[in-house]
Amino acid sequence: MQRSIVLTTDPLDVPALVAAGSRMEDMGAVIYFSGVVRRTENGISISGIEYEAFSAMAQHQLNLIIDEISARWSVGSVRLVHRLGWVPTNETSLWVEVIAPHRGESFLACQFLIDEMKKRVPIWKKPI
Amino acid sequence: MQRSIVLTTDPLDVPALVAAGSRMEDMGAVIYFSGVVRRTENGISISGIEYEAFSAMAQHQLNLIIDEISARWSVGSVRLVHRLGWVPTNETSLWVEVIAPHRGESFLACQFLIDEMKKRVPIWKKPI
Amino acid sequence: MKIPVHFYSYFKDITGCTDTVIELPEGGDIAQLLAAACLRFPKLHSMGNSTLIAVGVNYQPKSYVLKEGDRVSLFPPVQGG
Amino acid sequence: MKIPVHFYSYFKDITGCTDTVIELPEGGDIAQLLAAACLRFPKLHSMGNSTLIAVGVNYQPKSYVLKEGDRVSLFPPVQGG
Repeated sequence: MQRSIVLTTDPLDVPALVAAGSRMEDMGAVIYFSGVVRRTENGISISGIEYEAFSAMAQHQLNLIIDEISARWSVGSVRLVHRLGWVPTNETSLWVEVIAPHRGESFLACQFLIDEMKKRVPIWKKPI
Repeated sequence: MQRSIVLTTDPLDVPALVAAGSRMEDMGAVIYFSGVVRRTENGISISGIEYEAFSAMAQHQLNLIIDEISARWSVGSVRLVHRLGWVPTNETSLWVEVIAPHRGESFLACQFLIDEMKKRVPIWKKPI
Repeated sequence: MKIPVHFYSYFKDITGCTDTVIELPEGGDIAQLLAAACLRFPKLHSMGNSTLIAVGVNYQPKSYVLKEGDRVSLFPPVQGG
Repeated sequence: MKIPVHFYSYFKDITGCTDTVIELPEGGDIAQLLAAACLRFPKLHSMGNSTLIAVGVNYQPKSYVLKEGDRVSLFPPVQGG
């Protein structure tokens, strides 16, 4: 299985990420998910979110989650990019690509990746 | 809610579809799903799929499904493009964009759209 | 009344045509139209309940009462995506 | 042995620092390290069980026995995405 994990303070160029997408033989389902910073956080108006990470551990924990994905589902590729530092509202903080032979697996794996990330990958956000 | 339904015999240019994506205020979750023609269908090697549609009814039924989505979930935009006619293996036959305030809604709405499409939208495939 | 009937997917192979016209008495319903179609195209009978039925762009049950100007479509289970 | 301890997110505000060093007897475990850290930074105590604990890049339970060279990280619940 292909995998890629990037933690970066650069803005995410989603069309470029899609255009550079994994080209894979005999994979029937491709999901891209983008998480975007909203104008409100817990009902309070914000101008953006400051993301902090313990990067080495975040990389390691994301790799463990992807190991679990590859043990549970037939998946051809997982790519994840998380932006760190200051992310203004309406900009993308998280981008995920999951490629699998079938749609069901691709949705399950994509949601598992994001759910588990939110539980155990050491990234924190501070709305400002 | 924004919506767009396109049935076309042209190849789908996914990066261009993403780049032309709906820009929406205060939407936290964007999903793109691509369905790609696989090399095998029910265990038999194929060179592609011929898609046929009853187009007027397909458009209408897709609109009914999107009406149901907008009644059930808070969703900002649904775009769907289905390619018809001959689609060779490893090319995209279906592309969907769902934009919602939150991730949970975006995944539910996207899966509902595709599940219901496969039940009631008059499009048929003939693997060749 | 004369009801145009259109076929899609392999129903075109089963019937050997893309469309036909079926004559029904006023007040005839889809069940009667299906019976007449099965007489004309015997292979259609074997499709049984897997036949999907639309009038215009909406699905309709067999009890739907047809009227002049209705356009009926008959087709097998759909499978887009 | 001297164990370096790093803080992340608002644990840096609570402790007023990004890292410290805590001295423990050989065979000391994370529970002992936490007790010593709470003595030095009393506000840390109020975080209770919401404190997450890693040694290196892996989560570890309070019973984990520390050894020379371990690097401990203490932080609040994560919330990426």
